[in-house]
Amino acid sequence: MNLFPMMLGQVVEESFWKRLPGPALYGFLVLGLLFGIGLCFALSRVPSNMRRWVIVSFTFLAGLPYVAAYLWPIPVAADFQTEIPRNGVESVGFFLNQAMDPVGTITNIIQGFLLGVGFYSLVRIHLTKVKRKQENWGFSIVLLTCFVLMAGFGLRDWQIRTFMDDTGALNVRDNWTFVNYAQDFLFEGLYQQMDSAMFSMIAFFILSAAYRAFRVRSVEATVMMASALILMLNLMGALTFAQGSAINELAGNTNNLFLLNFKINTFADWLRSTMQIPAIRAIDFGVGLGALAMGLRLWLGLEKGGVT
Amino acid sequence: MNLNYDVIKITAGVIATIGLYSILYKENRFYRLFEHIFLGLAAGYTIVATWKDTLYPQWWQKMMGQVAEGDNPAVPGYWVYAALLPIGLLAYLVFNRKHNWMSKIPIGVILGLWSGQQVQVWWNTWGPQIFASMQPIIPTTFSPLAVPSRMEVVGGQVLPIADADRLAAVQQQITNNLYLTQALTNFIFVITFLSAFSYFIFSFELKGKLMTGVNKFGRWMLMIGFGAIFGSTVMARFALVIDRMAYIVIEWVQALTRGV
Amino acid sequence: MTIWEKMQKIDRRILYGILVVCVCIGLFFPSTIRTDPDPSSKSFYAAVQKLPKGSTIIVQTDWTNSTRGESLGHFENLMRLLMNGEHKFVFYSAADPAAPQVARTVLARIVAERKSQGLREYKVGEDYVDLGFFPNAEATNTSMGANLKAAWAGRKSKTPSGTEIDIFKTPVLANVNRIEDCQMMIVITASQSIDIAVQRLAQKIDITALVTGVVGPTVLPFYQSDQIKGVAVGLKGVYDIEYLMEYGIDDVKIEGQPYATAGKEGPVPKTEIGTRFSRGRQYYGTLHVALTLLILAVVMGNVAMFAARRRKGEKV
Amino acid sequence: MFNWLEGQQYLDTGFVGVLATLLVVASILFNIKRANKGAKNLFIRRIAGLNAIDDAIGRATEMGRPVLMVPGIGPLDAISVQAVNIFAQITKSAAQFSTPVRLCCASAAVYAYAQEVIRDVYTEQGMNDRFMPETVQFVSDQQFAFAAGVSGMIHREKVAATFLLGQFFAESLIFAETSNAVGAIQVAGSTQSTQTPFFIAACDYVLIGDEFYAASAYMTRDPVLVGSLVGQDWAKIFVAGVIMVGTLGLSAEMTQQTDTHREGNKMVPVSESTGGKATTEKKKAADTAVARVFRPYIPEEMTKDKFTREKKPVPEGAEEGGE
Repeated sequence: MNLFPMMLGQVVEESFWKRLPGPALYGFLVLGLLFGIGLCFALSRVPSNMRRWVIVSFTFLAGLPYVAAYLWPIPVAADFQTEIPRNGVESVGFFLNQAMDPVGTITNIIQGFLLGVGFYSLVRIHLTKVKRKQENWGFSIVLLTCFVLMAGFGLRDWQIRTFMDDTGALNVRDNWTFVNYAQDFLFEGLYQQMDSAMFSMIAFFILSAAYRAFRVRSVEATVMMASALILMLNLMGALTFAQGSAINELAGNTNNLFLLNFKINTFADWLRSTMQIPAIRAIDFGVGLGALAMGLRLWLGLEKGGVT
Repeated sequence: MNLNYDVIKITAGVIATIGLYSILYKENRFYRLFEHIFLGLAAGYTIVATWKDTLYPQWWQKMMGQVAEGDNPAVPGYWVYAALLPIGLLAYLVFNRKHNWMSKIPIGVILGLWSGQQVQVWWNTWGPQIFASMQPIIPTTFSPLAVPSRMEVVGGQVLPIADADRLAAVQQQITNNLYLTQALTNFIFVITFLSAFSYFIFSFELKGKLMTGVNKFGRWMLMIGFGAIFGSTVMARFALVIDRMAYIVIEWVQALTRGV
Repeated sequence: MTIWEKMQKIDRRILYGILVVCVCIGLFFPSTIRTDPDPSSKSFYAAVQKLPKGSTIIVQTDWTNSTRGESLGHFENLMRLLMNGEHKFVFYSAADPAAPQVARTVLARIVAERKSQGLREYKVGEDYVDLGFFPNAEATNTSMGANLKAAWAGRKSKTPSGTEIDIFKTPVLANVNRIEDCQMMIVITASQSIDIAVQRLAQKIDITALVTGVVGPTVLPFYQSDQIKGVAVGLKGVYDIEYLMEYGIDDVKIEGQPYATAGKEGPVPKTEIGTRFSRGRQYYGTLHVALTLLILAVVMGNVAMFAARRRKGEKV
Repeated sequence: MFNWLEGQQYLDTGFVGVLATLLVVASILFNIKRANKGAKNLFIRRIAGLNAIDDAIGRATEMGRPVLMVPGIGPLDAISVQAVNIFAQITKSAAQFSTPVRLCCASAAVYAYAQEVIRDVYTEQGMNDRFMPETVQFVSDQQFAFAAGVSGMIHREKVAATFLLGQFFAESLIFAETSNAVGAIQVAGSTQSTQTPFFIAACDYVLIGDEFYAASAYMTRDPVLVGSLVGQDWAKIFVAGVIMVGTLGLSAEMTQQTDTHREGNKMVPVSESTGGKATTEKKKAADTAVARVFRPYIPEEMTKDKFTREKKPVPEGAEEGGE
C-alpha cells in the first residue's frame, strides 16, 4: 500500500473557509469574530415582532444539514476522500457528507460556551451564602475552594502534560511535580472515589425499594415481582445450575426431554425474549416517536413553549 | 514518598466513601462536608474537561490550524469558528432583562441540531425493529408438536446427541421447520408487543370490555418487562457495591499493611 | 405492633447494615461456580473466537471507574481474548473523556500480566492504536460510517520506538480505508452509546458488545433482531466469558457433560493461553450472597404481610 | 442524465424507510394543522400520574415546604425541553399558592432554558420578587455529584413533593429513595425504560414511556401538542397494522418452498448450501418479500463498476467541507 497519497491527504488545500496558519488566518479570525459580534448587535436591534422569526430560522438552519443529508441522494459506492463527484447532484451529496463532521461539533462547542451560565448560578448561590453568613456557609467556602483548586491544578496539569512534556516523561510518576500530585490526588484520589461511592449506593436503595414495593397487593405488582424474581434467580449461576441438574436427572429418569424446558435459565430466556423484549420495544417505540414529533415541532418552530 | 502517597490517596478515598455512605444512616455534617467537596471538585473538573476535551481540540485547534512540523503537514484553520464565540456568549444575556430573548438563539441552534438528527435516525433505529417484531405464527409442521431436542437420554442421563450425523440431521430439522410451540411463542411475542403498544395510544376513548381488557393486559405486559429490567439491573448495582467493598476491605487493607 | 407488622416495616438502615456485612464476608471466599452461560454470551465468545487470526477490531470503550464493578472485568476479558487471537485493535471512547485513560491503565496491566506469563507483548502503534476521546457519540459514529478516514483524521499514535506517526500509517490501520475494512466493532459500555453505534453502524460492520446489567435489557432486542452478533451482560457476563475461556463451548467435559452446551453457533474451543478466571470469579460468588439477601427480604415482607392480614381475619 | 433517486438510501427498497419517515412526519403535521383549525373532537385519555400533581402541590403548601423538580440529567434536547415545559405548568400552580420551588439542573444549557421559562411564569403571575436565585439552580453537570447535591438538598430542605421528569439514568433511585425517606410525594416519569421500574417501585405516581410526551398535551390542551399526539397515534396504528399484516404475510410465505436463500446481499442456491442434499427448502424469514421491504437487496452488480468516478489529482483533506 502506498502511504504517500494518504500522507498528502493531510495537506489540506486552503479554501475560502479555511486558511493555513499565518497572518491571513489571523486576519480572517478577527473578521469572523467581528462578523459574529456584528451579527449579535444587528440582532439586538430586531424589532420584537420579528424576534420569534429570528430564533426559528436559527433553529431551522441548524437542523437542515441533517435532514438534507438524509433525503438528498447519497452518492452510491463513493469514496468521499479521493473521488470527484460525477454531476451536480453528487456534488451536493459529497458536500453534505463532508459537512456532517464540522456541523456535528457545533453542539459541543456551543454547549461548552454555555457552561459559564451554569457556573454563574452555582457561584452566585454559594457566594451569597458566604456573604450573608447563611446556614452552612462554611460548607460553601469548602465548595468554592475545591472548585478553584480542582480547576487550577487540573488546567495546569493539562498544560504541563500537553505543551511541556514532549517525551511523555510524566507518564512515570517519579517525574511528577507538586501540580501533578495535587491533580492526581484531587481527581483520582477523591473525585473518582466519591463518584463510585455515590453510584454504588444505589445497591442499598434497591434493597429497600424492593423490600417495600414488591408485595403481592395487586395483579400489576405481583406480575412485576414475579418477573423480577425469575430474572434474579437466573442471575445466580449456582442455583440455576443445581436446578438444571435436577431437571436433567428427572428428564433422564422419565425419558421425557420436554421437561428440559422447565430449567430456570431456559424459562428466563423465554420470558426475556418472548415478553420483555416486545414490552420494552413497545415502550421505546412510543418514546422514539415522541422524540421525532417533538424534534419536528422544535425544528419547524411549532412549539409554543419551546424556543419561541 | 510514593508508597506513602499511595496510602494517603487510598485512605482519603476510603474516608470520602464512608463520608458519602453516612447519608444512608442520616443527613449529617460529615456527609455535608464531603457533598460540598464533591460538588466543588466536580465543578472544577467540568471546567478542565470542557476545555481540554471539547473546546480546545474541537474549537481552538480547528480554528487556529496547525503549523507544519517535521513529518506533519500544516492544517488550515476554520476561521468561521470564531463567529461561534459571540453566538455562544449570547446565552449569558439570560441574566439581562432587556436582551434576554437573544439567549434563545444558541439554545435554538442546539435544539435545531438535535431535531435534525431525529429525522435522520428514526428509521435506522425502528425499521429493523419493526421487522423483528414480525414473527412467523403459522407452524410449518405438526409432527412433532414441540421442537426436537438436541439431547438424548442415555442410561438415565441427559446428554447431547453423540452421533454427529444424527445431531446434524436434528439441527437441520430444527432450522428448516417452524414447530407449533415456536409458533405459539411467536404469537405471544406479537400479542405482547401489540397489547403493550396499544397502551400508548392516547387519543382514542377506551370503550367496551375488549378495549379496556386489551389496555389492562398491555399494562400487565409492561410490568413483566419492567420486572425483568429490575431483575437485570440488580446485578449491575450489586456488582458496584461489591467492587466498592472490595476497594475498602481488600485494597485499602492491603495498602495499609504493605505501606506506612 | 405484632412481630408480623414489625417485619413488614423493618427500618431501611438495618437492611443496609446487613448488606454491608454480607458483601464483605462474601468477598473473602471466591469460588468457581458451575453455571450455564447465557446464549448471548456464548454468541459473543463464538463471534470473537471465530474471527480470523490478526483481524482488525474497533474497540469503543465507554466506561469509567464508576462502573468498575462490571466493565473492568469485561474489558480485562476482552483484552485477553483479543491478544489470544493476535488481533490488532484500535480503541477510543465516544462517551466519556475519562474513559481512554481508564482503558489505558487496564491495558498496560494486562500487557504486563501477559509479559510475565511469557506471552507476546502487545505494543502501541504496532498491535494496537490509542485514539483517545471523541466527543459527541452521535456525530462520531455517523462520520465513522460515512468516512472513517475523515472521522479519525489527524489522530497520532505513539510507536514502540517512542516517535509519533499518523494512525493510518501504523500496521494496525495501514490497510483500512473504510469501516467495512475492519472485521468487528466491539462496544464496552455502561450507557446508551451502544444504541447510537447500532443505529449508525450496524449495517456496515459486525457489532458485538459487553455491557452492564442495566444496559443489558435494552441491548437484547438488538441481539434478537441480529443487529448485534453477541453481547455479554453484566457481572454474569463477565463470569460467563471467563468460564467460556476456561471451558469453551461444548469443549471441556466433566462426566461426559460439557461445561457449556452448544447453542446456535456450535462448539467453540477454550482458550489455551493466558489468564482465564479472574475478577468475574472473585465477585460472582458474592453476588449470590447479595441476591439471596434481596430475595429473602422480599419474601419476608410478603410472608409477614399475609400473616398480619390473616391475624386480623382479612381475606388474603 | 442522472436519476434523482440514484442515492445509496434509495436503492432497491431502500426508499421505504424514507417514505415511512415522511409518512410519520406528514401525519403529525397534518394533525397539527387539523387541530389548529379547531377540530374540537380531539380526545386525550386520562393520564393517572398527572392528576396527582395538584394534590402534591397542595400538600407542600400545607406543610410550608418546597417542591423539588428535576428535569433529568440529559443535555438540552426535546426531552429536557418537554420536562421544563411541564415544570412551567407546575410552577404556575405552585406560584399561586406561594409554595417555594426548586428546579435543579444538571446541564448549563438546560439551566439557561429553564431560567428563562420559569422566570416568565413568575412574571406572568406578577410575582417577580418570588423568583430567587435558588428557584432555578445549576447543581453540577457530573452525574453523581449532581445526585449527591440534590440528595443533600432533599434532606436539608425536607421537600414535600418531588417531580422527577426527564432523562434519568442510574441516579433515579437515589432521588426516589431519598425523597421517600423524607416522606415526600413523588411524581416521576422517564423516557429511559431502564429507569421506569425503579420509579414504579419507589414513587407514588409514574408516567410510563410515552405518557411523558403526552403529559404536556394533556395539561395544556394546546392544539399543536394535541394535534401532534393524534398524529403520533396515527403513526402507531399504522405501524401496528404493518406489523399485523407483515406477520401474516411472513408466516404464509414461510410455508412455501424456495430454491435459493438470501444471505446478506447474495443469493445462495439451496443445493450449494446443503452440499447437494436438497434442491428446495422452506423459505426462511430472510428470503421473504416482507424481509426485502425492510432489508434492501443490493447485490454487487448494482453498485460495482456502475459508479466509477475520476480520482482527485491531489486527495483532499479529511476536514473538507464547510459551515
